Amino acid sequence: MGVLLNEVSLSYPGTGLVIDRLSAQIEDGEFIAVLGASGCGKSSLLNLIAGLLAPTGGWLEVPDDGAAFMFQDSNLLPWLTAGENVDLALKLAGQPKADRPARITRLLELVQLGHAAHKKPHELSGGMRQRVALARALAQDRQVLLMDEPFAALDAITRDLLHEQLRSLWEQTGKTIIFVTHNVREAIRLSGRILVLSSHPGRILETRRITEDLRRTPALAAALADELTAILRKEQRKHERTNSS
Amino acid sequence: MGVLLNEVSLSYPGTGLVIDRLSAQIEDGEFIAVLGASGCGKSSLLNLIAGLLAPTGGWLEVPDDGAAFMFQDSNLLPWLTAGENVDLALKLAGQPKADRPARITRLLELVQLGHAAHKKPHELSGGMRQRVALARALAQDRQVLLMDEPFAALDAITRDLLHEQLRSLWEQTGKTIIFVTHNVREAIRLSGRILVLSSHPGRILETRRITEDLRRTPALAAALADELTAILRKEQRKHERTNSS
Amino acid sequence: APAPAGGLGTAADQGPAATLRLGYFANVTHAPALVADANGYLDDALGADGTTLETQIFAAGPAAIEALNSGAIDAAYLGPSPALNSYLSSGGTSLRIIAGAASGGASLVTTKQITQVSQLAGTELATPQYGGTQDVALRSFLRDQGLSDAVTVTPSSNGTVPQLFARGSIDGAWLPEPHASLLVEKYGAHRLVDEADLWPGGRFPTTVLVASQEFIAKHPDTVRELVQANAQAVRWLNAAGQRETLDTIQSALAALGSGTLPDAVISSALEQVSFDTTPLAGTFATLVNHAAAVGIGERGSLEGLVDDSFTAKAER
Amino acid sequence: MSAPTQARIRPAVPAALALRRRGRADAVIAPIITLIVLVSLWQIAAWASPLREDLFPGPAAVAAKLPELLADGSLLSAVGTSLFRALSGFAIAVLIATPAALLLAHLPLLRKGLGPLVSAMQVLPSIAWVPAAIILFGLSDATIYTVLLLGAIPSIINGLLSGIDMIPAQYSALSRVLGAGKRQHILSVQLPAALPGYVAGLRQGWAFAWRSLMAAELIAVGGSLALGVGSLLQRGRDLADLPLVMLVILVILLVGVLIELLCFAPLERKLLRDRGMTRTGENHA
Amino acid sequence: MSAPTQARIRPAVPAALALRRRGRADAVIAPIITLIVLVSLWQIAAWASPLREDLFPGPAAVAAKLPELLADGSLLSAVGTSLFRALSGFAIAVLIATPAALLLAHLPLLRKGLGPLVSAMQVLPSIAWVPAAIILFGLSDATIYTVLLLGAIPSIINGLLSGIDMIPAQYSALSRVLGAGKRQHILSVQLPAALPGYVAGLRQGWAFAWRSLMAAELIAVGGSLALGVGSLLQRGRDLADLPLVMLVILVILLVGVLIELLCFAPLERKLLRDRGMTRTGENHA
Ligand SMILES: Nc1ncnc2c1ncn2[C@@H]1O[C@H](COP(=O)(O)OP(=O)(O)OP(=O)(O)O)[C@@H](O)[C@H]1O
Ligand SMILES: Nc1ncnc2c1ncn2[C@@H]1O[C@H](COP(=O)(O)OP(=O)(O)OP(=O)(O)O)[C@@H](O)[C@H]1O
Ligand SMILES: [Mg+2]
Ligand SMILES: [Mg+2]
Repeated sequence: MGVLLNEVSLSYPGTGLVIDRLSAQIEDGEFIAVLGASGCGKSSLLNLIAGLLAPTGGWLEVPDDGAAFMFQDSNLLPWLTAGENVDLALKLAGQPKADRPARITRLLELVQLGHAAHKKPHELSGGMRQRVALARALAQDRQVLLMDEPFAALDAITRDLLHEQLRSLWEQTGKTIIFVTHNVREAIRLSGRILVLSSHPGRILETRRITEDLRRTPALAAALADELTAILRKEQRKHERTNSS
Repeated sequence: MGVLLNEVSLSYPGTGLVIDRLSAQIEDGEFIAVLGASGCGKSSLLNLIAGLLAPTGGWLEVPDDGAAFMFQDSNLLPWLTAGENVDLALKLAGQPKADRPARITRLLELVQLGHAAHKKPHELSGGMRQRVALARALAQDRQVLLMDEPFAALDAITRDLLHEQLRSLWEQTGKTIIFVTHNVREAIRLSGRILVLSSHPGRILETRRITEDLRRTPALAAALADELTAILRKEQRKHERTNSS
Repeated sequence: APAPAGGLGTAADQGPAATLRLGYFANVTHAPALVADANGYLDDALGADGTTLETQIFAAGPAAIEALNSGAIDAAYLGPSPALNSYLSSGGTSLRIIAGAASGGASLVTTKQITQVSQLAGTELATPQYGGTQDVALRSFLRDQGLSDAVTVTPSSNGTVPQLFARGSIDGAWLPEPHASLLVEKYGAHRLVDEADLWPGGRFPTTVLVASQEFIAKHPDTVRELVQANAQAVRWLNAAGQRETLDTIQSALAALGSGTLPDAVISSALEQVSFDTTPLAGTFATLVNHAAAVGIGERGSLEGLVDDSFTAKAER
Repeated sequence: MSAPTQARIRPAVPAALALRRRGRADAVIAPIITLIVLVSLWQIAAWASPLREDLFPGPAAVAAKLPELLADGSLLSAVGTSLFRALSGFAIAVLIATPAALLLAHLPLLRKGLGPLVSAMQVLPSIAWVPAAIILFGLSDATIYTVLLLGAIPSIINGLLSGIDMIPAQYSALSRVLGAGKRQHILSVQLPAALPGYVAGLRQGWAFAWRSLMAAELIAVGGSLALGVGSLLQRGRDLADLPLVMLVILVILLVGVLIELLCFAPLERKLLRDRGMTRTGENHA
Repeated sequence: MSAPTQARIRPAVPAALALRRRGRADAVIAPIITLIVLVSLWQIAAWASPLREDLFPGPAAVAAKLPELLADGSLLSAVGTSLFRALSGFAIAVLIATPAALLLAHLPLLRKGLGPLVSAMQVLPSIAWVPAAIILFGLSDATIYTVLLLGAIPSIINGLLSGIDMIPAQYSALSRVLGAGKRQHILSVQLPAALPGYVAGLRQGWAFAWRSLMAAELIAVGGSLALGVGSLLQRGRDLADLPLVMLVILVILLVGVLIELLCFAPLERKLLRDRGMTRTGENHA
């Protein structure tokens, strides 16, 4: 029930390779973070795994009931309220009608939006929209959960809160979670493994396992964060040189 | 040429007060960061200063040629390429036609997107769109520059790069910059003063000046970051209590 | 001649007009117009004064009246009904009838099963147009026969009637030529009533020549030449042989792009119609009374409707 | 360049409130003022015009016609007949066109094959259908409805199709991710997302329906068929009765204005509000 | 529930490429196949039908009519005349309706006052204008153009208005922030943003223009007015010449299909592509 990528390549019409022969095995129940420079192909990778894009080379194996996906932009339906947006996911996941109102309330409270269920997306702030999208992704209740920078628009406090919620949800349900982030600390704090992508084309540059030990030891975590940042910076430099030459 | 807010209040139809009698004086050439919980009214505040919303109470004084504004969502026009989006801002700012191509290239290179000038917004990644929006905001060349979480979708490396660019631009031009961020470190690193907003309703909870000394001393900066985070956390807690009671 | 009765500002005689704009239908009942145009009578008569001719082809009376009212045309061949309507509703200021053209040529054609007028009870009969000449004729005929309430009258366009008849939706229709003949020749109808039998002397107007009062006042000479050409065409029609008439009319229709009816229909139609320059002024009051009696249009003075001064001169 | 000065921004609330109140009143008063202005212009034109009164009747002459038509009930019954036909026909057209448009949207080959034909059918004048309809149905309501439906359906199909074409791609991605079946995708995402464009199409479809009805009523009259507004209009032309023609035109305009003000405008307003937009010329909220 | 299994996703490229190639071919082949199917159905219906041949002519009878009409040039010249009138009239209508719609969009009071009237005018059948147009302009091309313009303009105005209404509010905010003047806002933001809705409105406007033209061409033929397709249609009806009627219908449909395939479809495709969308039934890029 994991995800298997085998030499997967992707290009858009008129672009060069965006992802180049990327292989990876993601086990069932793993919590994976994906790091990489802006525009390196992280969202494209999630789109491949969600089945929204087909690879232009290689193949991948995903659970055939698909994956829950929290998009980079919140992608709420503007004619539905926050609650109704979550409800739609529950309905399409086949939840019985009677259970739904209670679940909607629970999910919105989880993302600190219990009071905003009746608001339309255009009446919400950017961070509130992102949290509704998070609630909707959780409502889908699939084994695989893909998240594209789920906390980018949130303040540190709310983010901390949601980190905890997500960790405990993962521990309780054993979901396979693949999430894209720009925040190295966030990656270390949450995930069990970090994939670092290179850009132009996107390949796996580095894979790091995060042990519980490392997570608990601030010094080790900080060192890893510095190391990963250095890797990313080196990659970006290399790229700048290639570009300007 | 600064911005003066005098007991400014704001409410949307059907909401309570979003901003409550907020007063502040922002000097010409200041670099101000605004921190606050998600949904506390930061974007609304910038909209007030940009003149896109009228206050429901109090008054404010802004330069009457308006302010450059980088929106929280990138808000690019989908039928224009990245370059054309920047060009539109230049054109409407009255730049002569002959100078524009060179300036577009310069601005896009500034945000590391020299190669993407011909791409349409739907062909760009989330972070790339945000950077085009940044280039467009800089193209406006107004004395006051408002930025709503300008780096939220960017990876650490790109963000660092753009931090430097923004600082040196500010030093060279002496613009008044007001920017909203969720990243306390970013606020300390860039700004000369930090405003912390409370939520429901939004008021100024705390104002901190950042000296060059403090910025240069990691220990001091870290201590301030912790302090500000604590303030934000306390505010959020208080709020949770009020909510659940 | 009656004095011009006003209208769009009365003007004195301004001599021959530079152009005469004449409207008519591409139809057998307008044969005098077709012949006068095709045989060059109009060009000859008008050409003497340097007047040029412009013709305009209409499909229906109301459109021709609208054109006449707007000054888009100066004179037109028309059924008497639209002419009367226009004269009455304008309070006697719009037009005058300056000559007759055709008479006869309207019949009630029905399915073969209906052989007597009494069998009409419970049937549905069509006419070409609500309030048109044949519509009034049928309604007042039914009224005279006491069948008003027993028969449904269905105004439909000339083109629709054959379709309705062929699919059995209607049992007959009161139609002008060549449409009556078309139903007889191609759709198996038969002539139950010839309208001529209902009129004293068997004569009733089918087509008249009208001109706007303003034009008559300004260019009496041109009007006279028009009436002369009309008379010449009528004489030719009455003198020519059957074959010759048929060929002339078919080729004139074809030149107007309308020559799609078979010879049999056209010649049968020609037998029904006669051509005459007298406008049969005596029948107009009866027509108005018929119409008013069946609740269509209004009564009013017909004083000054017919201006026969030109016919008189033309005959001379 | 002169140094820019400061501008002071003050509350817009009292003004906005006033505006909003005035906005509501405007929605009623503006059309009435328009009406008064237009009628006055018409009366002045009628006085000033050199045309005979029967060719260019003024408002008074037309108004004088009204009691007569009201007295024998022919006007009201004609309006009732036409309105009933138009509304029921339009409803049927919507019921046929909506699934047809969805079918075209979901079957690429069908859309390639029939799409251009649908657009071409929109261009075909209604009277072109009349001979065929009469041969099939004679002088019955079926003929009238056939002509009306053939006029309205292609337009509604095209309206819905362009509404669907303009749906952002991300909504389809969302509905795939949420695991929506085709039916669920259509009902929960595609139709609501296409709704604003669809309503614009419906408005045009209504116009086509009504005009086609008028065309049908010109030709199919009498017999067992009830008299409609179209027949009344044609009667006015046949009898060279311009006051009657004008009266019928005014009645049609009135019906059009009422349908717009009572159906389409509120519907559109609601849809746009739901999505955080406003019709231009209306105050937010 | 049974345990979900894994699905293997393989490249869609070769298939997609094939699809794309097939897509291009389809755009030509699909309408042709449709045509063949429809003509065959028509022929079968004609054989099977109990109606007389002149009431329900088959394709052969209609085709037999063609040489005659082509020989005397009347068909081609009628199509040419009508097409010229329709295209030039439509162009004028666009030039008038576009600024009118912008005016209505920017003057709230005007929109409140005239908006419903514009919608009502759309509903008014074209022949209602004929008497008035004839009185004003006589039997001239001006009359025909008047009727055509009055038919097309309201529809284009409504199309552009709904396009403008659907513009996301954030674009207006952007253009204010960029300091755009009213003219710049309209040209650089409002018109391009409203374009997809506008083109949908133009398609309907074109349909209205063509239909109104047909109605106008019924009034008179010959003389100073060149013969148009509408007159030809009327002639066919008057003489109960159904093959002619059918032929004219086919010609109108052909013109409609060509205008759609050569103008509106490519225009719409380009607009949607520019914005990262596709018409349903077309392959991405
Ligand atoms: N158009 C609107 N109508 C009604 N309420 C609104 C509207 N816009 C914003 N709000 C409300 O105002 C409050 C403040 O919103 P704002 O967008 O200013 O927050 P923010 O501080 O920018 O949050 P974030 O960090 O999440 O972007 C929120 O509670 C939001 O629900
Ligand atoms: N529809 C498309 N058409 C063409 N190019 C595209 C398209 N979508 C993405 N790209 C290109 O593919 C590359 C990767 O994009 P992607 O969105 O996967 O980046 P990302 O890693 O998610 O970046 P970010 O962190 O900024 O969101 C970019 O260079 C982008 O320009
Ligand atoms: Mg991305
Ligand atoms: Mg915000």
